[in-house]
Amino acid sequence: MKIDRRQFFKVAGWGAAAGVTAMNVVGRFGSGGRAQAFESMETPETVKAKQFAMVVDMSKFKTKDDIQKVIYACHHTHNVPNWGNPKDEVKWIWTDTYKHVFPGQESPFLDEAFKEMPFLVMCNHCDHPACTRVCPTKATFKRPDGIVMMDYHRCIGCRFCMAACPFGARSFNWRDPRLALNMNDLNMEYPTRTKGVVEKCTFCDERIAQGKQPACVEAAPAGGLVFGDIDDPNSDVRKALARTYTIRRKPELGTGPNIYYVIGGGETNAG
Amino acid sequence: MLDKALTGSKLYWAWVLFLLVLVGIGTAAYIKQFNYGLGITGMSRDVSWGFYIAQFTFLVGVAASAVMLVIPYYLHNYKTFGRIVILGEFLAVSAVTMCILFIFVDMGQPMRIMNVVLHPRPNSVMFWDSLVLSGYLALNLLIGWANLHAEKMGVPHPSWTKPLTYLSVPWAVSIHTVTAFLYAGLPGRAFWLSAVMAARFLASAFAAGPALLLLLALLVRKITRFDAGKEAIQTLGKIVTYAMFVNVFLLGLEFFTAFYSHIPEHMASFKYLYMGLDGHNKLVPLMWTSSVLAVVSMSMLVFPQIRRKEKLLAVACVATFISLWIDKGFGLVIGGFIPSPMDHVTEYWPTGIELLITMGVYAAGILVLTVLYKVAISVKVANEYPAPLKGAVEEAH
Amino acid sequence: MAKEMKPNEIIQSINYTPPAKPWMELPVEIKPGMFCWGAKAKSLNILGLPNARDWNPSHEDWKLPENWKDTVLEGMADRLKKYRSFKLFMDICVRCGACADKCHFFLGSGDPKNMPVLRAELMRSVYRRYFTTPGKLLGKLGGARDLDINVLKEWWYYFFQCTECRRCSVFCPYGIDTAEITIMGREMLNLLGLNIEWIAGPASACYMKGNHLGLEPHTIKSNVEFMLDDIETVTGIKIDPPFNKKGADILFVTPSGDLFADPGTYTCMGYLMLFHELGLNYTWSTYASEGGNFGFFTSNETAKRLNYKIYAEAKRLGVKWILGGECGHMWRVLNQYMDTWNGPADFLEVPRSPITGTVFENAKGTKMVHIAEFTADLIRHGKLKLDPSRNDDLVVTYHDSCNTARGMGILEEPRYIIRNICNNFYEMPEDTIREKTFCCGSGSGLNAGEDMDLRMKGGLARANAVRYVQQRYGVNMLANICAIDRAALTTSMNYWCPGVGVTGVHEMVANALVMKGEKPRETNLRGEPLPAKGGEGNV
Amino acid sequence: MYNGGKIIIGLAIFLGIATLPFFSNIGTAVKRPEPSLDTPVIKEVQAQLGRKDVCVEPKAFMQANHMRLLNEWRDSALRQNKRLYISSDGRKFTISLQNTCMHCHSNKKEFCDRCHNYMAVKPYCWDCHIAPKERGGQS
Amino acid sequence: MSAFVSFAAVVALVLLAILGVKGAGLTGLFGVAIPYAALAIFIVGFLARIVKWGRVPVPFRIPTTCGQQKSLPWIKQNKIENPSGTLGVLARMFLEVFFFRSLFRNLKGELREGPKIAYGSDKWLWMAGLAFHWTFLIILIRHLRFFIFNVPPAVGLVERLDSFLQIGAPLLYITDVVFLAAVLFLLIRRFYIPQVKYISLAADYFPLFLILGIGCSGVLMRYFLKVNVVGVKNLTMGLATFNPVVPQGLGTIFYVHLFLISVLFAYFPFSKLMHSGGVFLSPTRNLSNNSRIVRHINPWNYPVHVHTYEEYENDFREKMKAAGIPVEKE
Repeated sequence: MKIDRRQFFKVAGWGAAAGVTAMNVVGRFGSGGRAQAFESMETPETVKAKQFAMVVDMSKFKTKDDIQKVIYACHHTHNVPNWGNPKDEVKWIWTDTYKHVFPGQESPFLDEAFKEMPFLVMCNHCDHPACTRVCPTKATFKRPDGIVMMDYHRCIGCRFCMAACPFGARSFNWRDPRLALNMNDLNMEYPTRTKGVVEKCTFCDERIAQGKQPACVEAAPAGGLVFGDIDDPNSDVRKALARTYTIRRKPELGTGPNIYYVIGGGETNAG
Repeated sequence: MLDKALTGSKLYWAWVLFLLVLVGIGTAAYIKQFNYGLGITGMSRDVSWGFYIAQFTFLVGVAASAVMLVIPYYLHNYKTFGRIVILGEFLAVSAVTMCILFIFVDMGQPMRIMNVVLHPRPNSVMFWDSLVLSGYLALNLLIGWANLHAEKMGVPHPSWTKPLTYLSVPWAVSIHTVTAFLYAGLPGRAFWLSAVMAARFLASAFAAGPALLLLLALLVRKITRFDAGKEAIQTLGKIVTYAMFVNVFLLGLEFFTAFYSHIPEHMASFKYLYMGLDGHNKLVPLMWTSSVLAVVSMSMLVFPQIRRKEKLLAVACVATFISLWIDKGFGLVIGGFIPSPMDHVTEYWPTGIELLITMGVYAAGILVLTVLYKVAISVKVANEYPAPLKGAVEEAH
Repeated sequence: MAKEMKPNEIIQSINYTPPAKPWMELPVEIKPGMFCWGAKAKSLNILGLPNARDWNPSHEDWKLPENWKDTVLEGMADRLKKYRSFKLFMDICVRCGACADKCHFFLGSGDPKNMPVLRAELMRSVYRRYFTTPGKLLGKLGGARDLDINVLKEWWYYFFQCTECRRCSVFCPYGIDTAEITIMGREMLNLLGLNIEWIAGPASACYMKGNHLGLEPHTIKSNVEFMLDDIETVTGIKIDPPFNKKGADILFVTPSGDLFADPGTYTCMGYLMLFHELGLNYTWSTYASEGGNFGFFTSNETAKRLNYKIYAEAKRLGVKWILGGECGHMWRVLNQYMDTWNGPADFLEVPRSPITGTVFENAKGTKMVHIAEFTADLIRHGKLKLDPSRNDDLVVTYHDSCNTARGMGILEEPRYIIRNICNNFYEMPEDTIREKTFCCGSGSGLNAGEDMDLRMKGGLARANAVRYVQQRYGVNMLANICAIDRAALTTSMNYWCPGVGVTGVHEMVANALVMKGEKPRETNLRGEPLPAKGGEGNV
Repeated sequence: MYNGGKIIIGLAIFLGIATLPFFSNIGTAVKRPEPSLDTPVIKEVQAQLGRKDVCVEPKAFMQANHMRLLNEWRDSALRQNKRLYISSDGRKFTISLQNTCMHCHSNKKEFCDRCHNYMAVKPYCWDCHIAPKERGGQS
Repeated sequence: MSAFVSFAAVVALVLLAILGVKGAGLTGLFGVAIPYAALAIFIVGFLARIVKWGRVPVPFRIPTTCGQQKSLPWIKQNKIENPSGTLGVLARMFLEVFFFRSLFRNLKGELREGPKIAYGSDKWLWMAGLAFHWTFLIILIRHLRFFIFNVPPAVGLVERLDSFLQIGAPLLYITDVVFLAAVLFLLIRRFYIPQVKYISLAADYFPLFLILGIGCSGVLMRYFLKVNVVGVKNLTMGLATFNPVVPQGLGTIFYVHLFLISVLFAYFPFSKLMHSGGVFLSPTRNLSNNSRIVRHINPWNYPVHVHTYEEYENDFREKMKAAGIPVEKE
């Protein structure tokens, strides 16, 4: 039997060395009966990538409903509470106008319709995320596949990540989220959060592990949201990027956002 | 020595009791916040840090200011500060205690606070801040207590405090530098993204801290037999003067950079703070109060004739302190969040519960300060005035 | 007598680190200068104490009875049934060591067996061996040992190196009082005639003649008359104090040391002058002419026998209440033992100051008032005309006697008096005064001449604190309210901090007291010129 | 006894405290909790495997170590993205409290709560994780 | 030497439990019989010891007075350190028992050049003592959850506060850490401080090693080795309801823990640990200093030989007359 107790005895840091030694000596006196190996692996169906990215093409969203569907898909899948007020608000994906999504890039002569047009915004899963850099507990971290992940078990609620994120992508549970959830209409396969932790879009890490696309992508009109590995030249994302001119939010900050926006809707011949 | 804090006049006990009541109220308010969540405060998704973190930031400065006594005394052998260096060290202990408490009450999940130690991320500034703050607390408590203990015993300061004292000098600078880095290293927060942030922090700290210390020294002289000495107080006044001017100078640099360059996001927060933005102007009166007080204090401090009059000096120090408290304990942190990275303006104002908790933390800090000062002053006074101590006879009346 | 150690020799000999050898294996060494002569047959016979014979502690043979071991063990068993303190203190010590450096003998000698805990262990080890099951079973491992002649000698040596000052008891988390253990130890030793002459002699004198010094009635009177002459020289006032006067209101009892030698006699003159000035209807007694009680350092029974005289004399003379002079262990006994032994004093009245009308409620049982309480009350009510400047040549510090501090708690009264009679008063470091005060080093009957090394070692801690204020504030006078202190500290001050005199509080009172009809004073009671009037004091 | 009154009061208090457990249980029916394994899914798996002990690890191990296993699981899934657990008998399970554990143990009240209540343990799992819907509504 | 013997004794006890349970399978003995016996010894022994002390009279009022006595009305009495009434004594005892008032006073005397004896406050023993006793108490209270079926809310509250910091699973108790640290400190100071080392007996080391063993086995059991805790409560509830059961497969570490506790309980009444009861009876602390106000009776007071005035006057009558001192018989 494989003995990999290091995993098991990683308790609390204190006394670890003494503890482990002692346990190796008297290891057989617990009532577990036998030493237990802990072995786990990635699910084979996990979607693999070096850096996940998404292309948002708002022109594919013809109606408000198209957008609402996406937001609902995400928020319902992840039991995101709906507080109905901006103070307690928690949101993973939402819309805002051009001026706010791309501040500083608006021009006074922008088309009125364009001014009012909603853009879907979410976590950018940056190449160099400021949020993970500042998190004092590694509660948020960048996975090898590029997802900026949240560990709700570890988050201490210091909200440094919120101050650091230049995109306002992070939400804090100012109150017990269950008070703002319809407890009869929960996604029973996904947890809620507890009060006092930060949350945000995780590119549906739990769905990726099942070989699925993120919930928003599935709910979006065809081509509205394109998801894939930006490192893979043959991925849908790369194809979409090759097709058209896209911009990112605040690239000048150097965080390397991985959400690309198709502005203007029409396909252009880039280059 | 701790027993010194357990004997005192009726006034002392009334004061301690008063503080305990405030701590009790603050605790009750905190329990309410703990059960409800931080939503009970005025903070929101856009302004995600508020009064607590602002107070923390301000108090780090107060703590760091002890170094303004330590440097002249230990590094330059400036004996005049020998009598009050302990007051500076204990003020630092109290201030850091409050810092830690403010961080604690600001946590969404305070029971996981040990995660910072158990799962440290060394490139997080907050990790370093927790290290330097607790280190600074330990240093000051250790040095202050050990030296005081030696004084009580009537023996020379233990030699091991010497290297620790030297260590405490860069350490003091580091606590405020690291705290400044909490802000100065964030992309997308133009208001904070400034190279002079740490310098500004230190300058304001070295004005506000010594100003408070000066006021405390005057207060201590009034209610106890311990006198810090005229010269020490004057020197402190000078330190406040220089630091205040440097501070305002650095603030001026920020203004220049923002407004001469005319980059919108660099100007936005300043506009919000001093003029209001998109019709939002909750902080404008406060910021102008701060500015006016800064001007008042500087125009008083700059004249040695005024400074030499202790009453006026005290007034100037009060002005300095309040000005900087508003600037750093409010404007600097809140201002950084307004407008939000998506250019929305969400205003912030602390709620009642938030203020009660803040009051509780301040009361706890002042309690720590009271106890430490009581011990220190009792020891010093007993050393200096062994003559007829007030006995039980007088106390009974 | 051994060559006395010089101060620096004592200092150099101090080493607080115990030897490598376990204490049970370290045989006792009876060192000259560290012990007092054995009790003489004569003294023990007068008191009717057992095994009276002349013996020398430094000789191998202590002339003990055959069955000495049984006597001790029976004595121990008896006392374990009589004193809860003894039984409890044998059982509950956890050896935390908090008491170790609280003992002046340990501080001054470094002898580990002078740590209170170890002093008690000397007896506990025997207690365990004979009175507890684990001790019987485990022997040495259980901290138990046989009682043999060496152990007995060790007991004698170390129980007469404890002044029963109770300082250790202040710091003990369970209040274990080594004095109680020493008292029991000395009782058991006394069953074998193992007393010291410096205790047995005075005790027997006190028994027969009424006071430790063996002053006979006429001598007492003539001694007092000498003082009266001196008083007249200084003040021009002639005093005629009453002796054994029936129908007096108050019986005054003070330690006989005050009648005999400087500087106690000055204190005594202070009493005389004060009482005269007040016109007090009081009396001295030649029969109850001793406040102190060396019986207390012998055995409970002896102490009770000596103490008997005070109430008996009060009854005989028909006084209303009793006033007690300045003394240490005298007050421990009067406060904690007298009423239990020889009370109830229902033939007396609750003490009431005839001058101020103050009723001393705190003495309504024993009917005995401390003179510091009495005088403080007078000053409080403005009944004394005082000129503190007459004491301006003195820079005073005050020494709390162990017994009045830790066995009574009379701390503020003398300080209040001192603050009103002199202008230069400095406290010693706070860890050496009040309940933390240090013994003079010669208490509990150890102020003999032959154990000078012991006394000076034991006096180091006290003297060191005096030296601190001497160097810092120029203190030149150590005030106290204890006759033993006045004798012992004089020696100790000369040894450790020359230049510091010793005085009773009431000597200073008398010097400051402006008496009706007195002539302008030129000298103090000691005949030294008074400080120049109106001149700058040496503050 | 001397000062007998006070001593006896003291001893009575001591005796009361020392024997508190014995008295406090008088009149309460104490029974060892038996977590129920009576759910359709467990039944099915038991039938499938032809044995009673079908959890991810043997019963004895789970009784003593389930909290540690869950702790490891959450780190594995969330932090390492390893969401497949290989049990000591080689079976594979998706690492998920809500979707794997509670899929079988859909009777939280008869399973988890019985022992937890007995031991007066209140794990904070359910602050976030949603308990399965059971008879008697939400937990 | 005595430290080594004590350590060896505790190791032997651990081995005994291991051999007894794992080797000989004597779970009934170690799980039921010994604990019951130990508790019985503890209770009976404790009571007997106190009664034994109680039967010894307190002939004299000998409080150690640590403050100003009750005196003239304008002098402020220290009513706690020098009590003259019951209330003061209660306050004094309360401070002593719950906050170790006397130890709080602790000083350290040092001989310095000069010569000068300098006194510094030394609160380490006080702090470690407080930490040790208080955490021990909290741990005991926490353990009530194993002995009471419907765990009282107060016990739950204590437990929740103790495990406030969410560290590990099961949650780490803060008191466990403090307790072990305090015991270690108390043990180490016995080796490190020369005077304390010199006075230490096996009876001092043994309980410390034993308690350390209990703490370590408990910590090992809860955090590292793991046992079926429901089974444990099954056993403990069986004990508490006089309906003993010995569940299978509890894990030897549990029996080690239980056995060491049993030993501690059984050892308690015969050891210095009785200071817990003894402190209440200490005459230097639990008496008021009112012996000048109220007469205290010594139950075994007996008449003694005295030298009466008559005898005295007979000895000195002539001398007294010559000196003009009045006499009874001319």
